[in-house]
Amino acid sequence: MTGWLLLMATGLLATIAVALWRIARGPERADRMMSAQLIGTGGIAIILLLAVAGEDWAMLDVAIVLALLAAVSIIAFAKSVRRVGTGDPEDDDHHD
Amino acid sequence: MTATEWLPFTVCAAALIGLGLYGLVTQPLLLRRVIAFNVIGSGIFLLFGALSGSESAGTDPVPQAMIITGIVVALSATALALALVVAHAREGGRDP
Amino acid sequence: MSLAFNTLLSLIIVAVAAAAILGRQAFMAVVFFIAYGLLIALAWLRLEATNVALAEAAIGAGLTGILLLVAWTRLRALEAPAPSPPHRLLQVLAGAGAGAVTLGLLAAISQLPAVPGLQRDVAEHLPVTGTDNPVTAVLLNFRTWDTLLETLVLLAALVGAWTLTRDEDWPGRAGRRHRVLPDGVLAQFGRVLPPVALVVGAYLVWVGGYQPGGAFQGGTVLAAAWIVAVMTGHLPAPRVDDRWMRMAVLIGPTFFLLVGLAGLVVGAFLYIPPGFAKPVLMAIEATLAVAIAATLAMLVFGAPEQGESS
Amino acid sequence: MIDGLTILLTALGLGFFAVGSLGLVRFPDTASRLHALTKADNLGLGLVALGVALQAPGVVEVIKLVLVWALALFSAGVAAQLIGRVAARRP
Repeated sequence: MTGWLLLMATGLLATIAVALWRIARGPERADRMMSAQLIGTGGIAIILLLAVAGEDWAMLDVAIVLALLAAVSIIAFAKSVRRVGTGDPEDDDHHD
Repeated sequence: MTATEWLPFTVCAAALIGLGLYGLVTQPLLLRRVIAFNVIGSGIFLLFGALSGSESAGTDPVPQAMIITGIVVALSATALALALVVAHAREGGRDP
Repeated sequence: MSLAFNTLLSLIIVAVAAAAILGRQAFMAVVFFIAYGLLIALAWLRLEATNVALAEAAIGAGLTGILLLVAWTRLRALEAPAPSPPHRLLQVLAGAGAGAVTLGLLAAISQLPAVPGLQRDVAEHLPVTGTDNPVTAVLLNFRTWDTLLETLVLLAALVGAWTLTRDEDWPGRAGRRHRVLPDGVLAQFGRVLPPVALVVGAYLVWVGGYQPGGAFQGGTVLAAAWIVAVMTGHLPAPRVDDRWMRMAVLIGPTFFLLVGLAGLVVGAFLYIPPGFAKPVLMAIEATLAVAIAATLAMLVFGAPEQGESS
Repeated sequence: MIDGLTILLTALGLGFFAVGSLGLVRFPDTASRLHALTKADNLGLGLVALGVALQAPGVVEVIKLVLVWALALFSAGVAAQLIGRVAARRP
């Protein structure tokens, strides 16, 4: 079982490596940020597998923290879309 | 956990320190020098952590605590450095 | 299988670091660094250091990435002139020097004698420290000096960032004013996330007493709650001369110093008598978490710049 | 029996992640990559979390797993909307 879980975790690492290629490639900033998000989700899945494999359930807290802070960095990214950096990407009335 | 299984992280940490040093010296953009500085820092932490494990008695909490302290100090330095980079650009300064 | 996983992870970490350092675009470097922090957190889990993984996930991957994104946005708006790349010779020399450092480190490591760690000593004295988490015991009892000075470093960084304020902006609200559509997706996000972060942050501070967690990890998540509330326009950032904010920032180091001075009465500076250790440590954890949350959030908000945003 | 289910679910989860990252590489434009990605990786995480939940020693761990997945789903949904707008309106 442990071997299987680690095998799955290694497979997830490989998918992360693929997403890294898209960060490098772009072309849009949205592509790069999206790939970072896939890496985040994949990393969280790896942590869940490692928690079972190592029977160390405190690792789940690391997964929660990562999921929370990934959400915060998405807000920071959404802010960075406009040059001003403090607005709302949905706000079409205030072009800058 | 055997020493062999941690060996990749030891090599990885040494490589990170070298990479970070190279970036710190050659990178013309100040923002990216801050990133290089952080890579050096995490490389040093990783080296410390990877070397502190032993086969029998489990992990050593003293390096762990010192690394957590180091992570917080690195964040403080990063926050101040980024504030300086932004202030430098605000005053119209060219990067050196 | 374990070795294969660790090897692949190490390779990916080095590749990501190289991309963040050597690539051309600044934004790409920032995104790579965010991914890098996550991968380093995974490495800490493999090194059986869950406490460090938590700190790295919250601080290294999370907050540092947010600071970089915010700084990148500011720099783009300021349109700083592009610097010229360094001389070819410097690149070659730096490459040779960096390579020598890496190889030298590896050579030195291979010569290291195997020494037993301090885990046995820590385990032996754990009962008198007032906590069951050995890392918390080291941070708040065995090596209290480190932790006290660390909180002062955080404070110094905040003061340093504030000194960069222009005269006409002082003392205003921290950072710039955020403007968000009241019923947009971003505002919705800002309603859901802070309560969850508050609960998770408080939980992490609490469990730091007996399992991975603690004031630094929990405080960072609490800071995230505040940062989200401000960035999504639900709360204004506090003024830099706000009394409550300043009390929150100072309560951690102040309480810590008071404990240290009280220790002087019964023995030595920062000595915590075993009988009082548990309540004292819990109080230190709680006050530190509040101070860390406030300081980190203020560092992300930045020095007052409200004049520009209108 | 339960172990078998965990093996099946984690394998399925990995499959979805693989499909997601394949889409990230193969699809021609930002908008379609966004679509492929947000669905595939969150389904993948859900399946892995389900497989892991079967091995959980207590209710607390299951609650944490649900929280992790809910957070990931929620922020992926929001990110898809916000990033989608950015992709739709190239500056």
